[in-house]
Amino acid sequence: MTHSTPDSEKTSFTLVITGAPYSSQAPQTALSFAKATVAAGHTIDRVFLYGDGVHLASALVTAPSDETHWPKQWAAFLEEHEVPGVACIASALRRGLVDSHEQKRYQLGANNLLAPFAIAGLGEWVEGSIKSTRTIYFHAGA
Amino acid sequence: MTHSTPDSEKTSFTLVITGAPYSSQAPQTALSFAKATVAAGHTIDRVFLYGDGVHLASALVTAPSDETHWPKQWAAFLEEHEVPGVACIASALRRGLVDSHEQKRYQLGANNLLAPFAIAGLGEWVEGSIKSTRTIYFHAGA
Amino acid sequence: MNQLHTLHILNKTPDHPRFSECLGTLGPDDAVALTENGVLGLVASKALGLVQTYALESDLSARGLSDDNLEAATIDYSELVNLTLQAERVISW
Amino acid sequence: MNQLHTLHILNKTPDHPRFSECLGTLGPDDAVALTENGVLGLVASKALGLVQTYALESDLSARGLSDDNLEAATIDYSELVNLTLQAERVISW
Amino acid sequence: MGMLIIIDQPPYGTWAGREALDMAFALAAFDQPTSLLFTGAGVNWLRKAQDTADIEQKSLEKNLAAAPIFGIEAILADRTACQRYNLNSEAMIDGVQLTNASADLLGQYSQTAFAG
Amino acid sequence: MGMLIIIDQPPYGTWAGREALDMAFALAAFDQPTSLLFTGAGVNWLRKAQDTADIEQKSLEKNLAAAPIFGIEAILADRTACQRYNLNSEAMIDGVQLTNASADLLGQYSQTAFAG
Repeated sequence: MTHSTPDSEKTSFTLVITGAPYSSQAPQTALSFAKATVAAGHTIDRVFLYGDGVHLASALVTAPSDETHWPKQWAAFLEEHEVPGVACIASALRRGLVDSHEQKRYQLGANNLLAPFAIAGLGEWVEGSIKSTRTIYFHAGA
Repeated sequence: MTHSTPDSEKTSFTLVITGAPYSSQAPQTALSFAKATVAAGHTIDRVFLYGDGVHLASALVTAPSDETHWPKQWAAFLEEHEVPGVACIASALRRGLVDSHEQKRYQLGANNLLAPFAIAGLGEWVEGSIKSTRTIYFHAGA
Repeated sequence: MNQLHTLHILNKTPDHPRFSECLGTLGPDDAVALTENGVLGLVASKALGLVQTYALESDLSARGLSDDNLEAATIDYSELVNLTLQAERVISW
Repeated sequence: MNQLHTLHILNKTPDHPRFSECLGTLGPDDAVALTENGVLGLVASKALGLVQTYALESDLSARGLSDDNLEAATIDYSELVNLTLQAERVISW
Repeated sequence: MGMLIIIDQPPYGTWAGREALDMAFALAAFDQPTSLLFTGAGVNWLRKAQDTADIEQKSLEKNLAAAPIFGIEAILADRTACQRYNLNSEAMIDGVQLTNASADLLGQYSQTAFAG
Repeated sequence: MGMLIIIDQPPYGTWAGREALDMAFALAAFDQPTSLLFTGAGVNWLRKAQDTADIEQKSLEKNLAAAPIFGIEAILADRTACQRYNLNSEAMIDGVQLTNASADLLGQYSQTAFAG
């Protein structure tokens, strides 16, 4: 859990989003930050969705036609830059966000996880906070 | 929009829930209030979910085995007492909550609305706030 | 009949801006019903006690405050329902 | 190399309890980056200005504050990324 | 009488105020007498020249400007909150009435609600 | 060094503190040195005799009691916040160290995080 200095060979980030889209500004602030990160030549190791942030990975969001569709914007960014996007499994299950695996496991009527997001445990966050140069949190404001 | 006094013939409530389960205590406080309302012989005209409160109507929530499943608890209450439960359509679409009708309309891969909840516009809330003796709001705390 | 002018249902901690907004609009014939985290106002807020104050027993118990000597009448949900009908209007903060 | 000890990213309004919690933990070599509603601290908080303060230009503009004579250096996201790397640690409030 | 919708959160950082505005517009659409009260940090909705291009959200200043057209009776702002946020009349959009968020004010409305 | 997880919201009203505790337990499970700091209204987590039967939530007092077993190094509480919430040592659960949430304290940790 030691930090590299900025002049180290490879500077990398883990981004953690805990605020939901269309409720907080967190996902959009995080996306602007993420774009600036890759534009500066840094690596994003992983984007981790926690708490209400898991709603960003919903495949069923329909944004009004004159509003930005934040889940799709994020999904496109993750695909373009091959960044893993992970929703915390405990947060996701409680909030009704499931992939096909969890759908079967809990015998639910549907799944609603937007690709390329995946569902995984807090270990992914722990790993990010150990290995990345910086872990930056994007919480809901107020 | 005038209020009846408590001794009027029929005393009725509209309940509005704006806080999400597993994020705020609002749905559980509202359910305790609703149970006390019917126990006292009053009528609940309608339960209206607004903002983050629409997540209460998710059919895909999986609660940990040692935690209460608030969407199912609420659904059972609505069915037992034949109370309409309505999620605001604008709030619901933005937050990824859709019924089969909206699924078709927006060509989405699934639907996730828990019966007996329905999706409708703010007009349902306006009607409630006009006709019910009292409209009580349950917001997320902090 | 309606001695209670406005019932203020307050579920925010005393540190939340809406807690003080609520206190700033209390009239002499109003009452406050503390619910959820709002019951913490009984151990931290000095401005309560100017009007009739109620607190939900279940929320006090959950937060370890049920045995304290607090300046509020403890109520259950049935009494909260009654209060909303006795008041001319109800505001949920 | 690391003159900046801790960068505090603050996105809450000055009325939010976490705003004052943040201000209470500022050290002399720290800096504050105001984002989202945090930029409103520049028109309402008297406690800012004790440490180096930055504010996101896009959030200032959205809130009609970009032309004001504010006590903060305006930054874009690229500069915010740099600040997170210059600091020894980053705390998001 | 009529209904008072209160907005006490600033624009853009959260959706609560936006959804409160939708409630007010819905009431007005059903011909219910409706007013808006901005208080606390919510008074920052009333600042002129909001430029939201870079945060990719709709300008709420424009949304709010439509309030009289939709039939909202009054746009009220708490005087103390405006002072706290250094919002003087020059910086404020047109059509706002300064007032005090008080028991007297709330007593003029049959119902009062927040969006969240 | 190590990681400091801060809880500044009371239990039960929101899930933020609960999810912060899960973060701390996860770090400890991966053998990362981890401490918890309760500050602001969050110190109300530390009050004894929480009886949650009537609100149908798990007792977080019991969850927190497991912290040392899971390998959390220290449970810290801000002294000023405890005073504000009238939480004296008799009313407090065992094993809590009083401290001041200050630049010096935060400077002892390589990373500091909230759950939301």
